[in-house]
Amino acid sequence: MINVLLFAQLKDELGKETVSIEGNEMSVAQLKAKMKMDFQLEGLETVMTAVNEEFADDDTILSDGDTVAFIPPVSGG
Amino acid sequence: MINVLLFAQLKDELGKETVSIEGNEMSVAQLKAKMKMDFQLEGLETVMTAVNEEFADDDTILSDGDTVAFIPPVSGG
Amino acid sequence: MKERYSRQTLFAPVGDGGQLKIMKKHVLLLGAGALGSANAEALTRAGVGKLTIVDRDYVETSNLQRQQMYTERDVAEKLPKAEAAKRHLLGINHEVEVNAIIMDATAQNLEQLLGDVDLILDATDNFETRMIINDLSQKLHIPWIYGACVGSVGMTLTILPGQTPCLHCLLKAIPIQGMTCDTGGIISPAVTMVVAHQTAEALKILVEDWESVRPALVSFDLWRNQYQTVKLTKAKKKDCLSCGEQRTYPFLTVENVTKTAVLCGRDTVQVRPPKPLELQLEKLAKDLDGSGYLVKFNPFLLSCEKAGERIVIFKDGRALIHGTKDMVHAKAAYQSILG
Amino acid sequence: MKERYSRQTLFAPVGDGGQLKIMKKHVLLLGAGALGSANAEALTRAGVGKLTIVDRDYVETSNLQRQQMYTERDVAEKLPKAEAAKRHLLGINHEVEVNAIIMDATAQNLEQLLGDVDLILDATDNFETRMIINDLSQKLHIPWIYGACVGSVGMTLTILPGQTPCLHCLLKAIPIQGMTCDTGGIISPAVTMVVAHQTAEALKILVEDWESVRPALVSFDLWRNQYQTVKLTKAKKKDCLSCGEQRTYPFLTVENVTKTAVLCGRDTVQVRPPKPLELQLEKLAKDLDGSGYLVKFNPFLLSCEKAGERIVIFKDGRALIHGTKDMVHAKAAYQSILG
Repeated sequence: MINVLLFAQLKDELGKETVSIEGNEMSVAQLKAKMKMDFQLEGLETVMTAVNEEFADDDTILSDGDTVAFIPPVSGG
Repeated sequence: MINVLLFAQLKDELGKETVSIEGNEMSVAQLKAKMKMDFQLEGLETVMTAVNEEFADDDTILSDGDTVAFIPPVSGG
Repeated sequence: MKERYSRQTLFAPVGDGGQLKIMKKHVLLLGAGALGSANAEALTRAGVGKLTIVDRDYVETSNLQRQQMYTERDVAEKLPKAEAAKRHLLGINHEVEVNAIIMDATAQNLEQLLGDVDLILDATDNFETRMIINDLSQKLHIPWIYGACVGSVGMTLTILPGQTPCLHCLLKAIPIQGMTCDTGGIISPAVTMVVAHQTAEALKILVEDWESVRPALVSFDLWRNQYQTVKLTKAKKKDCLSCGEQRTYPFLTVENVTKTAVLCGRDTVQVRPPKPLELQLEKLAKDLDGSGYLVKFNPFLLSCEKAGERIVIFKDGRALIHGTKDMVHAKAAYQSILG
Repeated sequence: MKERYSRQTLFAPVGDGGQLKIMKKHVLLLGAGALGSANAEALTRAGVGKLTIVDRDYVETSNLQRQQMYTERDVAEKLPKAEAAKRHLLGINHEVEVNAIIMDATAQNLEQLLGDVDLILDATDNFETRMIINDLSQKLHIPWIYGACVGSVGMTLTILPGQTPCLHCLLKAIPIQGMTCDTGGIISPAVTMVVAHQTAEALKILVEDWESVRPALVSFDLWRNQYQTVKLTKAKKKDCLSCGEQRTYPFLTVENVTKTAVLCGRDTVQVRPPKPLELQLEKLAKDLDGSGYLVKFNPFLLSCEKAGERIVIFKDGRALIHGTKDMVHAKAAYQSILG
């Protein structure tokens, strides 16, 4: 199971902060596609991704037990 | 093993942020006494204690794998 | 809704309805130092209906490094902080009713101010006053937000009477000999970070979004890059004397108060803690020495001197503040060393 | 060391030596809005040697809810923010040399200001300008501190050229259609929290305590009680065009800049993004509608109106800002909607 953590407005879109996804050996890009499909989450193309609190690319491969956080970049000031 | 996390000035007193302590079935009070003895840490009597990010008393019993954080209360303002 | 608050009402959890609530609420802010001045500015900009500021101190040069709003002119005029804050706030938002009260807060005089108060914001610098706030909060059923900082470190907690644990549940006794800003120093971001949390929690309470109130103690160190939240699910004590079933509000009684008295015929004030302490004079000497005090000590007492002011502290916590007859100043000097 | 900075020098990682360093450093602050005004106040109180503030905007009523220092009088006088900030800062600490520059920052005019600058503080409100800062930071070897906030959310990161990854390593392209303060609103604690982190990082850099600089991106949400740090151990890209081996500093070239032009004979400015976008007009319409704009759209374009100003945005990102001939204002209006 992959533990997915949703930040900021993504948390509201999903209605909760965390969700568990079946998906050993999935890439971050595949996980994003799945999250978009399953939960109609918008804007995942531009979010920053952390895997186990370490910055990760779209092609990072996920393993069972990983925690993935999706963090929308912020531009205001 | 108990994973001990030292906050603020305690981190400087110990010279590092974390330390692992042998001590299954130890109480928080016993852990404090051991930390005082082994590392000459001062002021542990009045620190706040968190076990696995949950507030804990001196008589809380620790289990293998627990993370204990010692947080000195702050009074300035 | 007004143009002034347009960016705040755009934020959905506030909205127009939340803004109307904020504009009807009364907040009592205890302290107008570092935490106090910044909290006062934030709430005034947010448009709180009424803000009562209580402080015993006046603006000094060494405050300017971290205390928002205050200027060199306030220092030159030796303005009381509550009054200086009020003047600046009026220029920022004339719609907010600001009530500046220059006094040394005690259980008795504070209780009289709390009649229609919706929230108490803690910006004090000592646990004795916080324990008074904590007892009054429970007695009068008013939420309060603990905030404190020293060095690069800070801590904050929201206390909702009847719901969350109270500060007395977490601290069996008042911690003594903690670092204070006068012994450990302070950098402004530690202040700002506490205020960010306090203001966010205050807004949640003012708009009555109770579900969003943070159910945890926050502790951070901005220099050492630490941030920790501690959940308090099991921290509420049934036998707590402040919020438990057999509550006595111990900190509202006269016995639990630091006493001050001008020594007859001398330019000296004696300060006595509520209960005798057991100070570690050697450790205290080390801290004070590192803070620019001239320190001497023996097993029975410690004498320290800075900027012409001499303080003698006995092992049981009793102290003599020399060179003053002002009891409020003496108590403040005492608490600036012992927290 | 001076009484003014006594609590800051008492903090051991600063000390007298650190304070002397702070007092010799030059910080360039880009932006004097919410993040900018608070950063300016913090650094001025801390006693930085020289502070250059660059901003293109003036003080408006809707700023007062979250932008420190500014008063109702600044609004009445329609003071440019950089100038208003400078006036307040002078009253706070006359020892700091404050340099107020009223201009729309571009790669070209910014580079000219960076000669003796030790640190760039980001207080802008759009990624285009941040990418320019990022490239200049790499080219001239000057550290910078990214900071941004919207709603109750914020983010910050310290970038040390030659050492940490840069912003371009983390963002392959400039994110579009993010929330801005004009569409998502903002509460002041989100600002304050970012500033707390930025000021702490700035002080570490100014006292040259490089080991304490935070090696992680910080992201938080004060309303939803979230705080996350993301380590960047593996984020530095060898082929990054801004900090990699074959660097070209792409954001310093004219092609990568938003273009503005006054339409001949009309009270309208055309704004064109560096590269054609693919906007989701329906989503944008929803965001703007929730933000008090009067919105109409079809598959090709969106028209929105607020406070008498009408903006038409085409699907490829090109926009017409009606009712103005001011190119700087038009670009600001554009970026306030699209980030």
